[in-house]
Amino acid sequence: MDAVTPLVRVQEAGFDLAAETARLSEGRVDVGGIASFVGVCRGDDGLSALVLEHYPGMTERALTKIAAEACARWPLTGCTVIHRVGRILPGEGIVLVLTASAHRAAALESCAFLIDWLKTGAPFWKREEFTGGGSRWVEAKASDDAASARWQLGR
Amino acid sequence: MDAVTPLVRVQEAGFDLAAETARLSEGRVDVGGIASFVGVCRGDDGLSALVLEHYPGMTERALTKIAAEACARWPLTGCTVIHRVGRILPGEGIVLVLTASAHRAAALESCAFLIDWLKTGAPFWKREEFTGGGSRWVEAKASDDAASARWQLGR
Amino acid sequence: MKILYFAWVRQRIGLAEEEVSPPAEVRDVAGLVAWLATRGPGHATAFADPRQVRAAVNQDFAPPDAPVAPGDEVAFFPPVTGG
Amino acid sequence: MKILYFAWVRQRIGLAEEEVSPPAEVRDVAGLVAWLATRGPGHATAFADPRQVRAAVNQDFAPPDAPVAPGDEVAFFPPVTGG
Repeated sequence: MDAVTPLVRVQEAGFDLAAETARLSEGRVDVGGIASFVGVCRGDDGLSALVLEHYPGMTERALTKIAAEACARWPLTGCTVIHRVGRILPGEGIVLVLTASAHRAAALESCAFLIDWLKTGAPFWKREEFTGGGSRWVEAKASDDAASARWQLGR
Repeated sequence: MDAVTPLVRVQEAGFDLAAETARLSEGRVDVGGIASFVGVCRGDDGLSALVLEHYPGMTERALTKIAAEACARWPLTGCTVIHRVGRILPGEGIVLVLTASAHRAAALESCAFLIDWLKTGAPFWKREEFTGGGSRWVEAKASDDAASARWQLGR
Repeated sequence: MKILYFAWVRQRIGLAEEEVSPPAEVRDVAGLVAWLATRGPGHATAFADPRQVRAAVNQDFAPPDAPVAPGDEVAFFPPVTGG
Repeated sequence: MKILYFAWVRQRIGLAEEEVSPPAEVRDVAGLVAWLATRGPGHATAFADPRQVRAAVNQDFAPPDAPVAPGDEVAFFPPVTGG
């Protein structure tokens, strides 16, 4: 199998699930399954928008590294990670992970691996804005933060 | 949470991943993630087409039952299963599973559950046609068949 | 009793479905298989190795000892290969 | 040394980045935090509870004892919440 070069993008614009999926299967006959996960901005509790900040440079590097690791761990024929930054409205997609493989298990497992990692290892920060005005930074979930607690700067 | 009615279809036509994904999130603000799996027709080893046969009536019943079970096991906001029958060309989608939930783990796990079940519990049969002429019925994989061996009619 | 055949079971028998009236001693799926296998060379070939065949009674997967009765819809087919 | 701040660390300090020249005794991330916290009330607030802050040195996550040197790019931010 040829080495796979993952497609990694951090962008303000929305993404096109159908186009990104087609990119992983068009013109080739070795793809048996494509798994995807789209993280969507919820709008409950009066949320009017999410504003996502990232660390230009480090974020792209971190995403590229983890996508390459997924390609090394599973026999993927393609891998796409697109994470939006900036202002995102309820119902809009925040993040897209796509993995393609000859075999369904490889696609499904690597997709779950990537989205789990994105929650704990990628330098993104979410701020919630509310319809009544005001905003607050989203706090890391205890479960997610446990994975990064070893990096905390004080005891 | 309102009871979810899964969308189940068995059809000859192709499916539209983007439209089906939009259907699960449009007009609602409680969807946090949408997982999908698209099974794609491979074209290796000289395969020119897959021809899929099903058991009209039983197949739809079986799909509806398993989709309802997924909705009962996980807190889904939506669930779509579309399986094609008839003649399918390499690169075309065979099956689409989509699951939406407020939480990513529910969407990812239920999507994997449904596609695994489709391989072993849904009355579909694949015949491979080859570029050189000729065709053969696909045999169940040993791993998949183990799940159905209890139904075999002789010892 | 309505009998349906799918995939290579259908091809070997040469029929997609047939109406049959098995004798009264045919009471379960295994008995029905043994009786159907006597109806012709195609039937005999299709059921030559019953381990390769699966059944459904009234659209539910059914083991060899599942009862069958007049009015039932019984289907025979290979292990499924969808998804 | 180039220092970057993100999310509420940036907001509390009131800067997205700054160039600093810490004294020679600042040799690791923890030492840099202690020194930066003295630069003003915003800095003091941002670093009041260092357990809530994470760091990266030259774009890799870094623990408190990670060395820092002139020319490094060091970033401070809350635990990440992407995906």
